[in-house]
Amino acid sequence: MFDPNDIRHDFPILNVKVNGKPLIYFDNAATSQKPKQVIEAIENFYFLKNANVGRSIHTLAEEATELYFQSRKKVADFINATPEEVVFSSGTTESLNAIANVVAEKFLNPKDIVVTSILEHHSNLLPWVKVCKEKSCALKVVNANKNWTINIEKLEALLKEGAKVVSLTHVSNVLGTINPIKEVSKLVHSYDAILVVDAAQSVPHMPVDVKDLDCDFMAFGAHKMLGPMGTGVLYLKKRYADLIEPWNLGGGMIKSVKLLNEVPELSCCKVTYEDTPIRFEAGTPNVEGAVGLSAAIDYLSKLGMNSVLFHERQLVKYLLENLKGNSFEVYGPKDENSITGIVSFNLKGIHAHDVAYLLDKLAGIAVRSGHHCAQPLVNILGTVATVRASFYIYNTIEEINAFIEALKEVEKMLK
Amino acid sequence: MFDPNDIRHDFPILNVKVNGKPLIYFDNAATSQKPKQVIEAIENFYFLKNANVGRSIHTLAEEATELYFQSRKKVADFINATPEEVVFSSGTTESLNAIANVVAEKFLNPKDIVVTSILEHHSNLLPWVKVCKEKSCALKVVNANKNWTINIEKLEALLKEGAKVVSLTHVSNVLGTINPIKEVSKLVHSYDAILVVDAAQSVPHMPVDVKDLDCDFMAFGAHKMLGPMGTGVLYLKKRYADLIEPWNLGGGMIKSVKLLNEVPELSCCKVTYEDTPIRFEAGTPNVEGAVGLSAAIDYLSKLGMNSVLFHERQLVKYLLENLKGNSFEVYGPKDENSITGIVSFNLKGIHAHDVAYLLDKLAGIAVRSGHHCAQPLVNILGTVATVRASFYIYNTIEEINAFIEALKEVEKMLK
Amino acid sequence: MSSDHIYLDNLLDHYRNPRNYGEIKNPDFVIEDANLSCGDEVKFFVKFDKNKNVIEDIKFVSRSCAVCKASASILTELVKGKPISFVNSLTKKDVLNFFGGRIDPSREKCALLPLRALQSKTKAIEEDSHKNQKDLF
Amino acid sequence: MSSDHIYLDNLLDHYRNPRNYGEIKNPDFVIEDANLSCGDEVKFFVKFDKNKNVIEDIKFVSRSCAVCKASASILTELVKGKPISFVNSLTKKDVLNFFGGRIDPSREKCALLPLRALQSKTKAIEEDSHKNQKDLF
Ligand SMILES: Cc1ncc(COP(=O)(O)O)c(C=O)c1O
Ligand SMILES: Cc1ncc(COP(=O)(O)O)c(C=O)c1O
Repeated sequence: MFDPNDIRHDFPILNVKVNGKPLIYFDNAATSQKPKQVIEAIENFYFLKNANVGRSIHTLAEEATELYFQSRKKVADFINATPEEVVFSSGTTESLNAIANVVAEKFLNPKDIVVTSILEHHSNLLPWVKVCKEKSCALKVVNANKNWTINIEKLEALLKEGAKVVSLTHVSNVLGTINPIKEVSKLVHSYDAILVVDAAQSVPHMPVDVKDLDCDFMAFGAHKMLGPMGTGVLYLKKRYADLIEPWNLGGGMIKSVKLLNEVPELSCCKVTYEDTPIRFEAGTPNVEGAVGLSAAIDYLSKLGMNSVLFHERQLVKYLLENLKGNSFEVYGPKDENSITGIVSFNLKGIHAHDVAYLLDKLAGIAVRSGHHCAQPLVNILGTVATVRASFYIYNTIEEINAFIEALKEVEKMLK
Repeated sequence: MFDPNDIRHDFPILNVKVNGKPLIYFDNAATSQKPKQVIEAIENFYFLKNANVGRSIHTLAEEATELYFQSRKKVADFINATPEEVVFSSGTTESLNAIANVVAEKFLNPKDIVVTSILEHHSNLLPWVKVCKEKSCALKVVNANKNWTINIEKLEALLKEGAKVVSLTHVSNVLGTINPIKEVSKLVHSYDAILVVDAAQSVPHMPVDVKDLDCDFMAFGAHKMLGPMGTGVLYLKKRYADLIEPWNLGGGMIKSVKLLNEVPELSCCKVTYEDTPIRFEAGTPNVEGAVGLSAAIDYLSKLGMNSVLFHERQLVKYLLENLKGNSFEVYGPKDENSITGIVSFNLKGIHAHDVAYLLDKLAGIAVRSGHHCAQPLVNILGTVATVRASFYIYNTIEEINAFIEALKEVEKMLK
Repeated sequence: MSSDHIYLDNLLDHYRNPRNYGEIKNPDFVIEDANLSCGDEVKFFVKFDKNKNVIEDIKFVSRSCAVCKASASILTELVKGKPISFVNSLTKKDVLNFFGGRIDPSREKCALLPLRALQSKTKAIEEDSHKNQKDLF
Repeated sequence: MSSDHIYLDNLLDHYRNPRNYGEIKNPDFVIEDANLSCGDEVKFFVKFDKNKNVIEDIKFVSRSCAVCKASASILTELVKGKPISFVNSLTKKDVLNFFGGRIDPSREKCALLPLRALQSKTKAIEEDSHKNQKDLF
């Protein structure tokens, strides 16, 4: 285990004063803060090795290419994949859109059933709405069970009906609940369906092993796990990597383009693609982002992902104990061991926006209020908005004490 | 005018030694180097204001949102657009793929003609190959005229035939030649067709004014203009912004998502999008990238884009004078005033890769060799690979002198 | 406590004791609007004197944050008994003045929702009446 | 001049004076291959003794960089008169040894093209002969 106080100095933003108070950052599910090590890695890349990767034959380009490859290897090792299975993208949302598009193109026919759940972030709901509409498929949204994870019986019923694709979040970004992906993947595969996992909220907070989970596609992003914005990962099982056509086309991902005649017509070109994963990364890749993500993984690996999860759960446990009063409505399970570091609640009778606003103004505390891009779920919780406190490695019990004090002050003001 | 020696200290990488020699970086058309100011802007963002933009109600989020908005405004001003017309993307290639997809979806029908040119980078060719195949349209590749810009007569002939969309590079990344976009846009619009411009090689090197050019869509990226990797721009004329459906879906770009029934079927959701340009930016945007691009624009604006172009042309002029010997085959126009800072050539009888390799090993000079992701053009030039030297603001006449000496050495070795 | 925020005493008073809160039986019109993205909802009930073009009575209910509720409350006080033209002359700036002249960008939407809702109706009425006048000539 | 590069004298010699350069009339087979992305092309002409499974004669032409050409030249010297099994036993490492044991990653493709091309045929031959042998039993 680690002591958050030993690592806080790596995060310069924690010294910032917000409205006269030291920043307390509890909005980690939206985006995490960055340690010096990550920014230094980016700076070192730009000031020592910056070049476009791939084709250029000069020292900088070879160094940049090597760095980019090492970063891919680091990401692959982190989730127990192979480098060919790791495609860099601009973020979770882009990964999920790409997955929905290619899965639909390759595997969906009219009337097919696609399954997702009420627990999804809009980024794992709307792309499926779009492709199901385009392909005339039926999108079914499975409810949660009483523990706020996916209702397995309902899922199985849909698989029995012939569902072809299941796309599911690993961890709910509103409630922190953890779907039993391993169990789900066994079930989904026993019906020969495809499993897509939105790991935006799991990979940053707990050990994730794609071989063990046995999912077919997975998406996550760097910016919620100490890494830079604008970088994400699309994991695809080797078997699918070989089946699927590139979704973006352009420089870097092709071996050869030849025009077939001088004023060519339809399918004018003979195009040969590079091997996977390069074929899925059209255009100049974001080497900076890959290098930054790699440094972030180094940082997290040193702490250990089990310790990261343990630390977050200690904070959640402490907070839940303090939210037991009559004033609070806490959503989701009240047991820290079934969630990651996310707690959604409301001060009864007070709008979440007012709480978030005043926490910031009175105490420099950053939380998120609203539907957290998971409006269907928040509506099912019976509200339009919750206050969400989400923790990460640098948060402390002392910060939670300040948070609880500030909540009392807010309540006094607005009741 | 500026003296490059006054700004070189802003670029720490220029102090790096490559194979024992001070780096001479002539691979700017692939990617540019970054000044300290850009990295500092990124660092300041992460260490003082990092948060997710948009919905969160806390001070950091408001500051990040404000920074993001200011960056959009800065980009818009730089190309004389309005902020609603500026969509951030992950790069030129992503912008061009998105444009091809939405233009095809909205405006193309089977048998329609799409026009592009032999001068294109693969990133402005292959996306059109793909959508034309999907939509059963005909893609016509117009040749260049003797000045290596688009052959206007052939273009007009295709417009007369009813071509619906013309997608054209502003500046050739192999030859540096500048297409007369203003003239082209008048012509294209007189036939009620749509004009898409690939400005990846123009915006970094010369003044670009979208109102004056009057193009309908435009794409460019940050990393070739002092900015970070992983950030690009998709300009779309207001009129089209209102017509076009979002191509990526997810968090941040919607106002509301409501499920219509409990186990919903096809088109299960009522979705309301945000206004443009937010609706076109699904997921957490790359605020870092926008902030970095903004700092890059500040840097370039201080120099003045006319001065940037003037400086590059002085270098080109000097180089061309020195490539006049019998040993060289220089491609494209020999007049610096019709190109930007790009020169493609070969040492006769020697493969471009050998030249690039030895320039680097013997003299620490980084150039690009190959087809530069514009294989059809390079083939038409009568070769499989060229050596490309491409300049930017920090390059000097002294560096070109060293380059010419090194070329002589390479020739001696390999002849 | 820092006072660099918008929950001034005036606002808190209107939030805790909203004026004109509730429904009107047989209103001349009802206006509903919402900020979809944050879930603020406001509903106005209006008694309208067609001849004088005056808002005779107005009440509201809301399911919203304090800023939106207070803004609606202050607005009802301001427009009751006033002609449509006055309602339509109100601007963003007038609303911001309820909150001491400025408001955090993230809360602007909440504050402006009531005025936007009300004017969506009153501007339509004013336009219609202009049209009708034109029709006379 | 730094000597930390692959253009050693040996390589330069093979580049300037490639051995076995040219065509063979009536070859038993011709092998063509290319690195599409860099435009290197190599073409082998082979006289093949079926009974002995030996490469009797081999020549090549190339349109390629120095690394690829030298690699092909060295390769032809190495395999001429040798049995197929020897050709197939050659590895990436053997090729790198032509260049002093290591090569920059960006040039690896160029160096390996000739061996890859040649083995694409010789491995097929060896497999076929194994199959035929199996068929005998
Ligand atoms: C003319 C042109 N278009 C498009 C691109 C693609 O840009 P990127 O690789 O940054 O997506 C480039 C550069 O690589 C280019 O030179
Ligand atoms: C569960 C989940 N999925 C997807 C996303 C989308 O990630 P991004 O906005 O980084 O694309 C998020 C975070 O916003 C999330 O929490």
